[in-house]
Amino acid sequence: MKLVLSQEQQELRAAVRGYLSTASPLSKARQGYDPQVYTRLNGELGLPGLVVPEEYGGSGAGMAELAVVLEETGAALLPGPFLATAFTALALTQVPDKELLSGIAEGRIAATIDGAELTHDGAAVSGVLPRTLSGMEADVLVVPAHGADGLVMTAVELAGPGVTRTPLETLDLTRGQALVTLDAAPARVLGPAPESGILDRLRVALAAEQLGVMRAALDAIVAYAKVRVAFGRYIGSYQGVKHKLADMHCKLEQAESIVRYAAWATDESPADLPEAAALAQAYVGRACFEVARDHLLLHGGIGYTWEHDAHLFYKRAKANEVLLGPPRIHRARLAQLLEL
Amino acid sequence: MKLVLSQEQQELRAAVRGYLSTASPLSKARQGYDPQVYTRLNGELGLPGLVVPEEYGGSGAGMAELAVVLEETGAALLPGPFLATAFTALALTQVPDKELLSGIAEGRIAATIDGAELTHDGAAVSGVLPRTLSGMEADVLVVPAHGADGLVMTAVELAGPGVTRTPLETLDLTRGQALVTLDAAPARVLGPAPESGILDRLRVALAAEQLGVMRAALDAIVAYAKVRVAFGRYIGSYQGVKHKLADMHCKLEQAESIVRYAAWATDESPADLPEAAALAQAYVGRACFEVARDHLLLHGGIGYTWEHDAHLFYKRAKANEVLLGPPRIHRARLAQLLEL
Amino acid sequence: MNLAEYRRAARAWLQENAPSDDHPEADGLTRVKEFMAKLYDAGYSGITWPEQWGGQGLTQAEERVFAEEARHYTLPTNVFMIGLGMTGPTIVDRGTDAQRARFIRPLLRGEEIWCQLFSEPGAGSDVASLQTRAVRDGDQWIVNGQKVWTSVAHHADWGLLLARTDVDVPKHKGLTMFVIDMHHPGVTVRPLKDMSGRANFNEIFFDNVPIPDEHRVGEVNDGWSVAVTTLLHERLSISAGVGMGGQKDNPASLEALREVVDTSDPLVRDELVELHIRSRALALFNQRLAQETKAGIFPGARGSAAKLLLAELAMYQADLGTRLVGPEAALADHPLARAISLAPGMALGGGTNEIMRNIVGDRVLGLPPEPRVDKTVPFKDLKVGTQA
Amino acid sequence: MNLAEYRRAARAWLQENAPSDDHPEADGLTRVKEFMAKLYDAGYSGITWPEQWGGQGLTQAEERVFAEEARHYTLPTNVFMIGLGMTGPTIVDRGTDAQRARFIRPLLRGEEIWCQLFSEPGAGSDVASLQTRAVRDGDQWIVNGQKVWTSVAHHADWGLLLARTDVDVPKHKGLTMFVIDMHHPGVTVRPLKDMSGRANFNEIFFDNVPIPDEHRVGEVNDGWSVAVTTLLHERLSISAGVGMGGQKDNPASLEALREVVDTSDPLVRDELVELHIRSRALALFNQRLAQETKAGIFPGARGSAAKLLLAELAMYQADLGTRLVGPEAALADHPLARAISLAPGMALGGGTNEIMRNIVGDRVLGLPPEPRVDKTVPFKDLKVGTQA
Repeated sequence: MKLVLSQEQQELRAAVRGYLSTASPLSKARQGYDPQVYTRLNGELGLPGLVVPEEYGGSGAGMAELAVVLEETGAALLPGPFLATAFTALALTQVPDKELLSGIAEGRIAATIDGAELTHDGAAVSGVLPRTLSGMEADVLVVPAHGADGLVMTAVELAGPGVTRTPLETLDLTRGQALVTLDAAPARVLGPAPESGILDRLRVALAAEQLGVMRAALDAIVAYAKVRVAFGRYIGSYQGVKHKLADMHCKLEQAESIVRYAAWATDESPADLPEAAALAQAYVGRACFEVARDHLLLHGGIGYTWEHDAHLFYKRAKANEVLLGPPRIHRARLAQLLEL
Repeated sequence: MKLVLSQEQQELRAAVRGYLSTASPLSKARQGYDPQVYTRLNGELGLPGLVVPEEYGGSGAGMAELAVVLEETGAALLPGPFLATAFTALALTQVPDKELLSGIAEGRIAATIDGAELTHDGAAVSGVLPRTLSGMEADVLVVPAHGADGLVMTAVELAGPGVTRTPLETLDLTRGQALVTLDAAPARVLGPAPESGILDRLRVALAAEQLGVMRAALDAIVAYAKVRVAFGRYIGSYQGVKHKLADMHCKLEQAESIVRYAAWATDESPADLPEAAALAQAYVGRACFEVARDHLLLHGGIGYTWEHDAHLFYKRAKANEVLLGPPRIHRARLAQLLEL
Repeated sequence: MNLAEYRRAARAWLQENAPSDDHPEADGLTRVKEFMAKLYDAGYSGITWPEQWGGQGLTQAEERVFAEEARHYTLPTNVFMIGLGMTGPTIVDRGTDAQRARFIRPLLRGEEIWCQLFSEPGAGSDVASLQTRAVRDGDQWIVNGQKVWTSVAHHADWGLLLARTDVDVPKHKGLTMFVIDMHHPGVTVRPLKDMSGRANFNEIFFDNVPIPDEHRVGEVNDGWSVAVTTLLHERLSISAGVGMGGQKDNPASLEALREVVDTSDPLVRDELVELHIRSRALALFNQRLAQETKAGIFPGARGSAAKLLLAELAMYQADLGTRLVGPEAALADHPLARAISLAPGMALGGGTNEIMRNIVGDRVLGLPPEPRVDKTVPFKDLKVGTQA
Repeated sequence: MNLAEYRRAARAWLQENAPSDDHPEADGLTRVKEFMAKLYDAGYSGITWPEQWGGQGLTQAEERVFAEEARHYTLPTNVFMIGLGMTGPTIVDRGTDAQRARFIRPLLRGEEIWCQLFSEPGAGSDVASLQTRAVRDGDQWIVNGQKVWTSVAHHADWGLLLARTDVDVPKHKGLTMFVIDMHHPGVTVRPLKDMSGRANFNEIFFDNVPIPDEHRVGEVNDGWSVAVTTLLHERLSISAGVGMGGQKDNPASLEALREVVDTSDPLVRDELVELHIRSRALALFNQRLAQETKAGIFPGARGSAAKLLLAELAMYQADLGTRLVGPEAALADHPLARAISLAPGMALGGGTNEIMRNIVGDRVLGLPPEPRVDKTVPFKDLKVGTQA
């Protein structure tokens, strides 16, 4: 089991962090998706192709590397379809037809994935997807559909015929969703839907982003506690604040350990993946919201203002916590896996 | 709804508190049951007869008054069969044959009650009671038994034939239990076992004792925080301690409110009793242990020693929390009553 | 008139005169000012205030009776609450007779709206570290600085302003209280959006705003003791309000959640049981405090425990609700998305949870105070606000 | 010998020599002292300690290899742990050559047992406020006072004693470190029962006990810096131990609880899931710290986070177990009754949870320190211990 970053992984982290700090500072995050940032993310850093196998033009890296990147995009609250595209790339590695992966690796295609099951008539799919992540920004949607051959994974061009998209205003101001209605939208069949493995990978990837969000939130309030004064003392010198920050740090240490473990399991120990993935969502999703919540509250009144960034973290943390379903499903899955 | 104490109830409290502070100080509590204290509790204060109707020689008071008394016996960690006798008196008010109540009111009889259902052959009962509260100290046991007439409440002389008692060492050093084996022990039938009402009353009575335990524990650590110095300051001046004590106070305020409400419901609003009783055990039982736990931890090393009283509160709180069953049963009952 | 008669009269008046629509403020201030005038003329504004200055001179008993009757209505008095609950009582307690004569009656009758100008960006929990300056200039004072978190400032005619008048003494000793004219052109009111996107507060900027010395409240450099009076009234009106508001409009209440979540799941049921337990525990505590108050036992700092618990409950409820409902709750127009955006407000308005815990620890439990470095240093040498 | 060879040799030695029974201490000290001598003679005691003073002079790599192999056994070395983990390294780091020559080899070979004498009834978290006095008397010092929380003192031959030698300077500046002869008649060792009823600790009373000046460790009044060395070694040996102990003997572990509770109840299952989540989270954190240490990244104060979490987990587990099991768990001989009686010990030994949070806040997060009143006042004017 490998829980510490390699030299290469640390360099990857530094590169992504460096890029995002100039290309997508927090002050830009609240303005929403900037396709230019996304293009350069593809061009300079080749990030969307990170987990795409080399034969399809990607870097052939593993979840361990993707986790490092998602931690940074999470910390930056990067707007746009990066997580959705990473989700889709992870799913595509699990289906026979991998052609789309090349487009993702080249940075040509932003993609998204949705778990709602549609109907498929051989050439086109129909159905309603009430909340598709980054549905307005993505070019391609990967979605399971029922047809003559059972449940298959299909790919739909979102700019194509038969597709209606309505942007949804979301709690998370930095990343949107869309209502997508498919009415006989042409769809390519990518192969039979795998019985398992896709959702577990999304759980791990999301946990990595959550780790980044909580780390950035904790960093922000720690920094503030060192400069904000009340009653003649820095607020970080009060045990009321200090002890809460220490507890938040404890959550962060454990969350990072779990994310590294889950990424390792994805790459190296598939038998451990289901437990690790459920654990990652059950622990990290909750810890991320709790840290984001307390980071906001400890800012005092200024943290309650629209102008301050605290609520962006708080809202992303809450939106992420419920993104893959009500959190109890991860706990129920653990109960099942532990054969309790 | 009445949530504040009347003048008379405050005077009752002061009388009991005054008596116990001299007759049963904490330094005596760890030495166990002192029948003399119990006798004077009967004689001077007439406490065991508090809820016994006046026609049977008692004071005919209600749960509101009994709660005031139990809070004080709880705060003093009074050893012996007082709670068991109060439990039994409450049960006896709900059965047709109330003769035993006179004995309790006169202070002649210490009694206990057990919920395990025995078998009854018309004149005697048989069965094993694995953990009877104050089973060594009580004179009479009230217990339900199955016989020809269905489930009836019976009374057994514990010093009589057919009864074997084995003292059990318990976590709670200040109040014991006994293994009681009944082998055709002569039993008087008190009438059919009521379908409901007894257990709810015991829940409320226990919550009152728990309120007293938590109040005394909080008082003890607050007093210590005002005299103990670390790093040149009273430990109560550190927010790490102060804020925890404030949270404990919040629990105490809510626990007291719930106990007053549950006592009022018992006396005045029987329709509310089941919910109030389940609420009382679900909230106060947990809050009492949490406060006792934190009071022990905040004492630092000295709280971990045998000589210090902290562990007596901690252990009583834990023993009480599970006395009427694993705490989840109170939550399950609430779910049922709320028709969730 | 005995209390029963008083109650009957109040009930009848309310039946006839209380607005039937929920949000009469929507029409602007005209209608609410008209209502306030009617309320005053009927004798129901300033019930316990001194007759001499325009009040009714009655007791808390009458006030409570009227409040109990009024609870069945939503009276459009929000915009007057700062004046009625805080600044007005301060003028009554600490103002000059001339100030009382000038300000109280128009305030009670809703003719003039008040705001309170204490908090600053660098002085939140620690109000006494404020930096807005008032400098004496003959018969008047010149004010420069910035205030924040000011409710109803955009409607206000007058503001109760706490400003620094001496930087060479410790922070509590160089403050003075004033009444400032909010219509002066040097006063700029800018709406301040909270994290939910609503503009419920304002920032106020003062650029050389003159205040005549006769609008000074209390002695020069004795403003902190006046502010303590105001904050005491604030705490009273908050704790009077705590627990009064029903849960019926709260999308995260047990009543609301049980309608939208899957109660066939035992784990969901148990979460709702926990919500019931916590809600009941606080509601009963609030009722006990109210009964004690009725019985003449003043809750004092114990009200801060209730406020702390309310803030924690609000956050817990909204958090629980979103977790139970799942992905839907993250859409902006879902009631629980709004609830989770508003939930921190309860903790941050009227004192943070940490301040509440300090109050409970110090004043209820009598614990020793934190050592203070800020009570003796001259203000100009003191660290304040945000700095490295 | 390369590491693989070292490992093979260690494994073979352990197979042959490690005691097969679990509690060889039951026979008293003879057998464990014999074992320790064998261990030393085989070269496995003091692996990284300097050869000059009786150690093996090898690296942490060999030490880790031996520890990994030894983990499969329960070696009867508990009684030597204070010496090996704390007092011995202090003598090596800060003692005179004469002290090293006199004390180290017998310590490593198990011939002499050591205890540590820092804490006092009035000086727990705040060790430096201790009151035990050592007064100079020619070539020796005379010690009077009381220590507490001392493990293995009833077996100890020597104690590392921190005592006050100057009350006219601030508390950290008037302390001196000594080695004291535990067999002197002026030393009284009294067993101290913990709340579970076990006598795991001792109180020690000193009545005019002389110490020759050559048994002073470090300079006069520089004892605090020596104590910091000892405490650093203590923290290292605690964090090395954290997470190493398996959960197999813990009656409140998931593995144990799942056998005795009703897992057909979904609420019980969910409680066990929570226990799994918390246990795994901490276990993985400990494994990550261990991997970092192997990679040369020293965990430092982050180990205090692991210690805090372990204390909280121990309490949470025992509490949960008793709640799930119910009334039976309140019988004294139930394993969970013992677990709940021992659970607070983890939080109170080696620094309270509050102290751990301070360390994490100050040293990991770099937060500003609490203002200190005790660093400048002469000790004789300082509030210490318990007083009104």
